[in-house]
Amino acid sequence: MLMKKPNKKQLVEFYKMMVRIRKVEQKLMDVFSAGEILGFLHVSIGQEAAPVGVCAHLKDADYISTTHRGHGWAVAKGIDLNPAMAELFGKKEGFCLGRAGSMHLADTAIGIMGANGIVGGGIPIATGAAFAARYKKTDQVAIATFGEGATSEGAFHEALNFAAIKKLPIVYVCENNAWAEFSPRSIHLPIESVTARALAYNIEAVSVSNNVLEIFDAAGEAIQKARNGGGPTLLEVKSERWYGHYVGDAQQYRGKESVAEAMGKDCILDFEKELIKDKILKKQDIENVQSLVDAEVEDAVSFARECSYPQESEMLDGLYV
Amino acid sequence: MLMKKPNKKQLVEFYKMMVRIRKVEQKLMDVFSAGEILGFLHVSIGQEAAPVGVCAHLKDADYISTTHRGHGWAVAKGIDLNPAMAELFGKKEGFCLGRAGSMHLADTAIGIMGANGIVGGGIPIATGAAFAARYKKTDQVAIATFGEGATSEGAFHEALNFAAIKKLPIVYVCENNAWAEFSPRSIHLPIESVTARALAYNIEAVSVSNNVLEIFDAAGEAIQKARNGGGPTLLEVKSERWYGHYVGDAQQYRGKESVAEAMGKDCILDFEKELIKDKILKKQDIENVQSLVDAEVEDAVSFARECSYPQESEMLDGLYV
Amino acid sequence: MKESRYIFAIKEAMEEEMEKDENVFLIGEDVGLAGGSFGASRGLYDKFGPERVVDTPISELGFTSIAAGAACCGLRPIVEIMFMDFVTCAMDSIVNQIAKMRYMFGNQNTVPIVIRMPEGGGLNAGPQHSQCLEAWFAHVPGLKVVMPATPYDVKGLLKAAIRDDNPVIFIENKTLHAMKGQAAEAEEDVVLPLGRADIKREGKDVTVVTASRLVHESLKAAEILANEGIELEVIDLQTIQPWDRETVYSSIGKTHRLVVAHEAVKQFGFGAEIAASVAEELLDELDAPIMRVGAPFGPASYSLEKFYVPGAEDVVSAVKRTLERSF
Amino acid sequence: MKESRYIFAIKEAMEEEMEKDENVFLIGEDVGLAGGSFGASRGLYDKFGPERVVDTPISELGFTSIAAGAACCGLRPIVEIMFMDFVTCAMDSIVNQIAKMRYMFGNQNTVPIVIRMPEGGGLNAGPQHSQCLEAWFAHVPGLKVVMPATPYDVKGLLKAAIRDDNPVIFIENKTLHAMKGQAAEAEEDVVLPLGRADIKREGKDVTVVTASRLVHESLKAAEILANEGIELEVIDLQTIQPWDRETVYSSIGKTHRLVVAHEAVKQFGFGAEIAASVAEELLDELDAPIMRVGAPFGPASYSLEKFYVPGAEDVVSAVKRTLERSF
Ligand SMILES: Cc1ncc(C[n+]2csc(CCOP(=O)(O)OP(=O)(O)O)c2C)c(N)n1
Ligand SMILES: Cc1ncc(C[n+]2csc(CCOP(=O)(O)OP(=O)(O)O)c2C)c(N)n1
Ligand SMILES: [Mg+2]
Ligand SMILES: [Mg+2]
Repeated sequence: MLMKKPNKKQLVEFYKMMVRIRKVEQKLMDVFSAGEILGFLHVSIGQEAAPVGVCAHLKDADYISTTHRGHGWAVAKGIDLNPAMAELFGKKEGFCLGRAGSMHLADTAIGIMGANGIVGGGIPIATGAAFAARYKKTDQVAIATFGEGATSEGAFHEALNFAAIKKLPIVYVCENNAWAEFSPRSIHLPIESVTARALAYNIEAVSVSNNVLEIFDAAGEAIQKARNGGGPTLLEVKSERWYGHYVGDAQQYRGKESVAEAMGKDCILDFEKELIKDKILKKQDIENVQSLVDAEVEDAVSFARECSYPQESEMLDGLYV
Repeated sequence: MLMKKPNKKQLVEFYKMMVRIRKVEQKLMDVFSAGEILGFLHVSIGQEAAPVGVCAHLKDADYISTTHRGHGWAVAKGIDLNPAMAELFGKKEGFCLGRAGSMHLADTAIGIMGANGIVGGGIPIATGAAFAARYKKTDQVAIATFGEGATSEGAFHEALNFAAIKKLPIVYVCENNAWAEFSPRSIHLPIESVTARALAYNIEAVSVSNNVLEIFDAAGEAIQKARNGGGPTLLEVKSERWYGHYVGDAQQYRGKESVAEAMGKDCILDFEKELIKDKILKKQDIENVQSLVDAEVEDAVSFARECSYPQESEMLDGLYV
Repeated sequence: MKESRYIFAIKEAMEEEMEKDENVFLIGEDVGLAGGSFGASRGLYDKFGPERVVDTPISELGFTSIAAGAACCGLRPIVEIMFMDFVTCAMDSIVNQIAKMRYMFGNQNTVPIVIRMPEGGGLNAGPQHSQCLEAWFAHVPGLKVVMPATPYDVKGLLKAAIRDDNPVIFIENKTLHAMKGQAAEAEEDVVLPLGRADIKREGKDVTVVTASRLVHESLKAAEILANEGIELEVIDLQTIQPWDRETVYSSIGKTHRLVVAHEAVKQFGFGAEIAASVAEELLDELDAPIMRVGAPFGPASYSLEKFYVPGAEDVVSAVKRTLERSF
Repeated sequence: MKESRYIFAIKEAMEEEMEKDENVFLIGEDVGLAGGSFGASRGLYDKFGPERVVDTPISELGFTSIAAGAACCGLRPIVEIMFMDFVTCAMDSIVNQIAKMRYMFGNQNTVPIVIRMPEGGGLNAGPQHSQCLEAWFAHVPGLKVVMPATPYDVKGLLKAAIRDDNPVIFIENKTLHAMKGQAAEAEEDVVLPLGRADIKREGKDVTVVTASRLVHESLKAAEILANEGIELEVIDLQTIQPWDRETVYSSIGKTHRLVVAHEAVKQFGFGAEIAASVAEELLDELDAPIMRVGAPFGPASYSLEKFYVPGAEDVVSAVKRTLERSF
């Protein structure tokens, strides 16, 4: 099945989206370090290509489940930055009333089912969304995102097995960033590529590099197959984790070279170069995108700062319907 | 690696062991139906080849974890029939003080770690035994036995992944008898053979038919590899479940032809024919084996009947050390 | 009223709700083709087909979370966990996901899911097939926990649970499955409220708070004690989270004596919460120590089950202790 | 006595026991190379190597049962579950296997395993990273449950847990990890008994039974109330299964007033068992209702944690209620 190549407008949109993710997270690192936000903050800097390449094929009605490292996916799925930022600040105007913060960010109105603090926890949940889509005979698809570390959890196994047997409309997107917390890939995987896991379920698998267009193509095929009743696919994206597991983790367990090597691979810069080479963007356009996104992010942070914290009296509101 | 072929004495021993398993379970069906034993009783009639072919390579010090359908494995590993039968009768002289019955039969002195009532539950436990063997630098191996239904549990996945990464001395023996309770294989497996599951962990897998010599060969290689530090193997045995999931299950969910087909494949009769053809056994020898085993089983049942039930006052004895 | 078996009442409740609402579906091991390990869904597969009566691989964690995901997307799953003991495999799904999905996402969605499971002894099936673990779930905010005692109740409560927009842990008892009793006529559509206790027998001397199988044992105890002139008030909680304080407290206001009885191990069981609440909020009403009835602190065993599970005689002796030791 | 941090005392206990007994090993996620997510095993990997400080894939169920299997074969594993919340993934292993392996196999083997896990709030980490679930384990026969409050205690109790031949659930508290306090000298080899409570402060007016972080909050409450002339007796249970009835009951015999305090959600928490036992066995000694302190009945949330976790002021107000409402 041949996918349509993205047009110029789309390419620019991809670029802008990747920059948006990057800048949101850079800003988050700042405000976290300044103590304005609390809890755990896991950034996905270096991994922006995957959410953008995948979500470009999704409609609002499609579902995604994300992880602790899920900002990029929420942004790419189209989350409104202001209430999203308010949530990250723990404010009541946030999507989740300030209860979720970074680790559980959700906007179910546009199919963002919720980030999960349990490794692997979201994989069967997205599978359930795919089940619901099939049950209701819609053309919705679901995307489960997770890291390579998560593929060792029983939840991964049980979900993929079920999806394969039922041929559910879902794409499992594994962002293989070579690290799970403080442990290298070799602790988790006895295989070269996560795609080998798919053989256990007789589902198709494909591995792509951290290139947004490659991801876009592979995801496009998988999503189209899912929509057409062709069942699940496992899509591995080999990406890079630039920073620590969470903000504040100095990566002492990881050699300096490994960090430098990861940072040497910048999916945004690579794409920028391609776009310039192909004359799709000019230096000036790039500056425009950057300042536009900077402004968006600043706006969101200002919005979030002006919001208020939930009151103690609201703590249990709506716990039961 | 070329395995030694079994000699004549061994062949006769295999036959006798298979008959022993069969007769023990036939007797159990009788006494269960007569109400002499209670709870759940899952027989493995039709599947006698696997435990015999595998356990022929094991020493007392080697470990096995078994399932709800585990009598055959306990017998093949060398369990003393009298206290085993007492246990099945729930008597205090049983290996487990009558607390275990069929579903949890154990004799840890000869490495029978205990049958498990949780599907998949024993797989990581046997993996832990293999870990211990490696830790202590012994040449022990561990065998985890389970059905094809169990391969859908997260416990299976997590255990095999760990064993593969650590190259533990273990053989995973899946008795694929086409049924898990009342559900056919297709409910559980999106793959033709359970061996495909092994690809997810980069471990070797081999599938054999319900023939004791084939099983003996394949198990021999896998066990030798494990003892030599070569890591785990997944061994699938395609066997047949003649009777219901438990005694009392009339298999109404299963077509009569399917039952007849299964019963048409008798791993004991097939082996008997081979032995006769190869002039290893004569008709008379066979009759001798049968009556010898009959006597053993009768003895065990008489022993069990004479034993006594535990007292209420002993109920919590030894709960804590 | 007609007579029905408890297990059949479960089937009827599911069937009627599935007829009424096409978003209701059943999922679990052997629930479809085979009609359920205990026969709860017999006939439903033929009637509603494999899309709505969904057989799964043996994967409690997976299919419970799959159902949860479906519940977030507009469906109303009924999950069957074959034995309550196996819910240990699905705890992450229930506790970290299902119980919290509504709250932690700021009330964006509801999670209308019912998770059915039979608990308790009765089959001599040993330590991994006889547990009563309801206290765990009652300790987890976001869940409701229901434990019906009769065919009539199980149908009305299951229908209510299916219509409830909150996640409900719905606990059956294996020995009750075969029990016959009065049941609502099909056309009646009886839906019983969650969170409300039912006074199964009125009495003035001692209040017995209980649920599930122990309701029947307590009623037997009441018969026995009635011969001695002691009148028990037997309160069937029906729902243990949230539990009906009002009914319990007003009964204690009358009897001034309390026994709490359940099949689960006594220590740290749901009886502890009832007793502790009374000791906190109603201590001055008590004329005697609060006695609890539960299984002894050990695993069930294959051959000692009959000594292990608590019965009417345990309730009788607890009641007598509240009468002896009054102060 | 020297000063030490709680987290360092944990490390010392593991290190000393690993030195003493080569069968002791540590297994869990990031415990090796990285020295543990909270730093509990810092340095142990370098000292004992990857065979005895075992990094695992993210697979709580798998590695807990693997450790259990090893425990049945002569080893003495210490399992680290990174956050107590993740133990939901390993419940089958702990409840159906580890707790029952000795009993159901007729005492053939022992299962000497320690499962360490940090619980509670303090990191604003939200609903899936802040839970206190000890009551679940205390309800499961076959397990011991330990919850140390100080650097001194955590070392002595962990050493005891490692030497104990029963499975022990060993619950740390995240806010205590960084706490400094008196600690035993290394050469002392202090081993504290499991199942014994420790009176952290003597007093005659009200008994406060507590454990883990709430010990410190209760001691703060005692300071505050001392200014008002109220003397609290603060009992640190240390082990909640089995718990030290004798110490608790004899204190109540003196004070006649009881408050039970823990960080877990109040309802169905371990406080319920203590309160219920007293209401059953010692009711006549009470001069006031038994008050319980615990978190409100809801999940923890990201931005309301400070209102959620109970503290000294909650203990103070519970104590005051026992003094007001006496009868
Ligand atoms: C069940 C569970 N176990 C452990 C953790 C702790 N933990 C959080 S993130 C993480 C590593 C995840 O690695 P991976 O899946 O590769 O995702 P990445 O962080 O690389 O995006 C771990 C172990 C958790 N949150 N949940
Ligand atoms: C965790 C768990 N889930 C479900 C069951 C109920 N159960 C017992 S045996 C069985 C089928 C097992 O099938 P398979 O693994 O193929 O083994 P077989 O019975 O065919 O030997 C099921 C579902 C269980 N005992 N434990
Ligand atoms: Mg990763
Ligand atoms: Mg099978």
